[in-house]
Amino acid sequence: MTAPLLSARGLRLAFGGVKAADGIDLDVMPGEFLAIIGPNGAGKTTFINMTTGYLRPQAGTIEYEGRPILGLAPRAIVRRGIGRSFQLPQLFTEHTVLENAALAIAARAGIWSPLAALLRPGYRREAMALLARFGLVGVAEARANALNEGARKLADIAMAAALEPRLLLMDEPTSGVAASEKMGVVETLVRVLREAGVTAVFVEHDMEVVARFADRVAVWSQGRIVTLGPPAAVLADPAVRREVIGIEPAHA
Amino acid sequence: MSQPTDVSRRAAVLGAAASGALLWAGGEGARAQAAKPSELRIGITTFLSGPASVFGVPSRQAAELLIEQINRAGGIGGVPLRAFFVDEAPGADHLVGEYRRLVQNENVQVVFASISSGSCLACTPLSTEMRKTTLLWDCGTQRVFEEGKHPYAFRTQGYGTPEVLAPLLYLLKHKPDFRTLAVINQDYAWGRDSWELWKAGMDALKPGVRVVAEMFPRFNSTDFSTEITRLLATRPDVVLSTSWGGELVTLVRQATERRLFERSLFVLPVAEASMQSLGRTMPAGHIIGARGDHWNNHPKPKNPEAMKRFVDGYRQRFNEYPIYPCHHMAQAFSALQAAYAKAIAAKGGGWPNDAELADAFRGLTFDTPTSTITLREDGQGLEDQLVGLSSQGERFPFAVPRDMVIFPAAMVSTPVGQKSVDWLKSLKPDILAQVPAPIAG
Amino acid sequence: MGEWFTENGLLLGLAALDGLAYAALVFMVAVGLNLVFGVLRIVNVAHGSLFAIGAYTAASVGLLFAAWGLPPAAGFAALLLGTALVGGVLGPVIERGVLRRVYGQEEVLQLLVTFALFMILEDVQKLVWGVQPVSQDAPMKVLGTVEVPFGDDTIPFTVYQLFVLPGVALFTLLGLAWFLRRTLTGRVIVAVTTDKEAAMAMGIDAARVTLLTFTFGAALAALGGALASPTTSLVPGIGASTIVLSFAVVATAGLGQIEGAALTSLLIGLGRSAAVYFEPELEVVVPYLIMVAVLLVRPQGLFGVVEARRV
Amino acid sequence: MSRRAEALLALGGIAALVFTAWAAPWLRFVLTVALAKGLAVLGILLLLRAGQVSFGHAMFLALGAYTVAFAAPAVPETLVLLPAAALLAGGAGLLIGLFVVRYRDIFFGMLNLALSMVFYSVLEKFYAVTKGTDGIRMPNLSVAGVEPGSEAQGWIMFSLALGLALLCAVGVRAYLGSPMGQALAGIKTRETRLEFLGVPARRVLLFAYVLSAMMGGIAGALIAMTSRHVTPQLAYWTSSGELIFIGILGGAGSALGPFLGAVAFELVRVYAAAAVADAWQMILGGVLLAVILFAPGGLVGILSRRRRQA
Repeated sequence: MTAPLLSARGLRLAFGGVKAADGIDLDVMPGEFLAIIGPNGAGKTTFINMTTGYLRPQAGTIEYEGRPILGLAPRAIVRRGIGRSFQLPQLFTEHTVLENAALAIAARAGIWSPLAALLRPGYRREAMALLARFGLVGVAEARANALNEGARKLADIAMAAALEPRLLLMDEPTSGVAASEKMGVVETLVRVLREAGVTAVFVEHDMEVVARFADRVAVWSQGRIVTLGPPAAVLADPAVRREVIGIEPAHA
Repeated sequence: MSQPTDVSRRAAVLGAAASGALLWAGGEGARAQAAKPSELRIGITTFLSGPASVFGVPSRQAAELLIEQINRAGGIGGVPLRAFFVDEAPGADHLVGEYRRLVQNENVQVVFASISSGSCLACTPLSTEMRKTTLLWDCGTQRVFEEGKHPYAFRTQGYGTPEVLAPLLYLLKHKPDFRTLAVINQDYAWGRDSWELWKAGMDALKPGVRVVAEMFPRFNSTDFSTEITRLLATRPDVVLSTSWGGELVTLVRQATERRLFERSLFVLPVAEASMQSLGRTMPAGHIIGARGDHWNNHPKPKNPEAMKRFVDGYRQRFNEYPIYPCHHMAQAFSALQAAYAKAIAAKGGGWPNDAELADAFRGLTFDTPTSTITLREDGQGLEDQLVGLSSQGERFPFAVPRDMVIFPAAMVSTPVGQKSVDWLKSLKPDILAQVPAPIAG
Repeated sequence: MGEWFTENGLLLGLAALDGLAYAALVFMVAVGLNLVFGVLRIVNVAHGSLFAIGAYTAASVGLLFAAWGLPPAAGFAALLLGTALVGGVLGPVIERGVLRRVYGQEEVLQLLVTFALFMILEDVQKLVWGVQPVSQDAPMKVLGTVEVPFGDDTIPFTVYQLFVLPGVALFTLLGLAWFLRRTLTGRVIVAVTTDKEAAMAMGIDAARVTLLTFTFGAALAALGGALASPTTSLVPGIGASTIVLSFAVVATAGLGQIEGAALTSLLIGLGRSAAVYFEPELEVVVPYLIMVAVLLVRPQGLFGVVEARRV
Repeated sequence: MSRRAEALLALGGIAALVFTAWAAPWLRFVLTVALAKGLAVLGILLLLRAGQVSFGHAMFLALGAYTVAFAAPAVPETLVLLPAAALLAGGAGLLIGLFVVRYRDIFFGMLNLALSMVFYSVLEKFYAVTKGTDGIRMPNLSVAGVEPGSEAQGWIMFSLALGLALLCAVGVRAYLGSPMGQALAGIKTRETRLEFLGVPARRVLLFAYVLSAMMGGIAGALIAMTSRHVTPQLAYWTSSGELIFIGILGGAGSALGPFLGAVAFELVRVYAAAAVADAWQMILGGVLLAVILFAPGGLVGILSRRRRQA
């Protein structure tokens, strides 16, 4: 049996009276695609925030590759190989998409060069290749705040991917993406990540996406994981369908 | 669409060419100085903004008035005067640039430099470097002539040492039994320097006085109530303050209201300039000075006519009495007239160059309405000091001194070649015997 | 330490009385600045000029009243009239005429616009009121003094300093607190301070709120100046030294926090007067040291709220 | 602005400066001070890139100036004093920076302001050491062991200022284009993201802060050596405001902006002061207001717009 890549135990965190995490135990296995679903306010984003060091749980442990990462700063966790993308894309709005990508590459390759240009040939080439993989070459020279939501989402993920993480946490990668493009976007994304051998955890509201691309699904509710298993089984569970997905049983 | 661009471009080129030519002309002018100029240009640095403009603006008004008067009488040696004013407020680094501009671009023949001691210290070395006669027309720091030689700089009035020593001697005569003293001065050079001078003199002449509070509130403070409470609580026999301007007015108002003037004797060496603002608020019986001898009720002015003419002329025009910076400005002009007369006479009617003008100032004696002032060999002027007790009367709507003592300048000034603090430390109590008798006034 | 207190306890008491009056004046200026910053997110450098102009106007009106032969007590009406004039005229002119044009621009531009106004208004004061000290102390004189016991001695304090200044400040604090919590307009101001985008999304008329707040802030600055005018002499440059102190208060207090401004002013007032008694050379740096110390412990200011960004 | 246009503007500017300094000796002094101030503003520009306004940066300028003033009697050598001032200011920048880079926006600005006011008060209060507001007068300095005459000294200071300005402008230009410089701009728009890229934002800002402190120190040293008199006024908050003023006047978009702004500022001030000695502040304020309202890109913005239209 392989050891989990990421292992969370007993995570607890409450904001005021609201329990955003109420005893979360979760193992993420190397190479898998794990989807997180659940109603708004269930604590999905909180889990990502805790794993990436943005929030600190009040109790519990998180281990990555067998070593504790709790209490580390986000940038130290990133350096260990955990990347993340955001529900609200976090782009450098006054930079072009190309520069955003190049900055991410520079961040990985070494930012401490005060005199050589950011868009040096090596970084430019790599950034263009990265954008090509995400289908963003057309907007490479556009300023990040001029993009539509779908492109911003992709650029956001591309920046995380540029760091070459082993584990990528994605917060609603398809929200805001037009329905017509959604499947295409996700397919591109999954292909890129699979090729790179990246393990992925993603929060998702679209059950079709979950059904097609996730290896396992974790169902969140009120700060707890209520169900965990392969998509076919979980999505068929009537309780899940009623309470999480919001689909009433057949008679409705 | 191209037309406006063309026009503006041409305008820009022309403008550049024109200003280049102007600059060029300016540069040329500085190198060749005509024998007898069509006008005598004077650069005057003074405070035109900030808190010290309470001195600067009246002095500027006085200068304008004097220039009109002198020009109406035919100028100096037949040459009319023209003044170029510069604001000291932006600081010494800006002022030294302005000094260069005055000399190199405006071609002034003489510079009247500065109210602020800092400005004077910055400008005097330039006078040497650029060989330009510079009259230190108001600043008081003793450092200028005690820490360096400045062959082109002359101070046409007294300075810190006599301005502090005279009130100290007056105090020792008037209230010889005081045992405790507090000081509240502005926190800048004059406030600190004047206290150092006073302390040196006091410790030499009356050892054992206890200093119960040394306070240097921030320069430009607007409230002294805390300091006043402390003074009320410590009850010193004497309170010394060399503050001036709005701060002195505020201090006196707040202290009067809280009856501090009834508990302690105040010594205010720079009081004169604030008396008009204070009006009837100024309590009687406290020691007041004027940075010189030009009180409006001078008991025996040398030239009462001139005094009346200047004071009345100023009042008529500006609807207020002239204050000491106005008199200092007048002294500078008087010195200028005397020096040019001397230099022109020495040259047999020819117009003096910079070096000849400076020579004329050395050892020069010139008239003021109240007395005469002589410039010593180090450039320092010897101006008498008039100190008295504040009193309110019918003649003026503000306080003037009574029981006045006129201290001869030579008696209260540091001898040439000595440092003020050392000299003050060496004073012996027998100097008190030389203090002239008070004049009732 | 105990010995020190028996020796200096009485002095500390006096220092507290002085500190209170000083704190009151600091608060009057800083609270307006803080309010304006909360809503407009502009550090208004010209706030100090409004203080100065308020002071000058109040003094001028007071002198005019005196020239008309009105009784000295009319001086208080002059203070209020001066405040209303400056707040009601200059406030809207500056907000509508200048600030409105730079909303949404970079912070530094907004800051500099007010710096430019500050420079212009400095010279305007000089042109209007000249350079000689202006003072009108009728309101202080008419109330007289009270004797505060000090050991075997008594120390005279002016009623104005001991009661009027802290009283007005307290009244302003309570009034503001009531206004911000209990009235609709006040709540709108608080909402905009806390989260401008959300408030605007809820349909709040931001233009009206900014105009109102700025006018209000300007009036508070002018009132601060008017209150200070009876005890001080007005000279060019008083605005510059006032404003820099208020900056320290705003940052220490926490943005838009009126209670924070009150507490900070009190700290600064007491700290400063204690310094005057025991270590006068520290007086000037006390406010800044307090600010640095507070921000070391509470980076968001005394009463500031940590804004956790949603990601 | 394109690279070529910027280079042309720089060359044209240098030619104009040298010509003016030669044609009007009194302006050479003004221009030297302007170039020095431009250097300090260049430092402020770095922080502006990160969206941070230091409202107390004049403290580094004053620190450089006082370093020179204190050390000059012992070591009257320009080429030693300049680097010494830069290093000391850089060291102070590191210490202060470690504290202030933890803060943003108004807190960053106001902490800088507070520290500069503390420094100002120290300069003013410790009269026995600093001579208070009178300031310190500097002796003549040697350059590489030789003591030049006053005319030569003027030219040397002018050339030094010009050379250093050019050097720093080129350096800053490269720095702003580098990953570190671009990360600086990232602090302004998305500091969170920077952290999630594994980049320590505070250290990025600290680097810029130290650089800008050093440039401030050099500027102060140049001003001290040129005016030969230093006063605490250099550290007062209005001086810091003036530096930001110059930055906006010139335009924050180009490394040339600060120098363009500084020269324009000093010239406007000199001529305004000469024309209306008691209302020059109002004129400067009016100019500033006009620039912000009608040309927020500053002089550089105006120039590049011109070029695009032409």
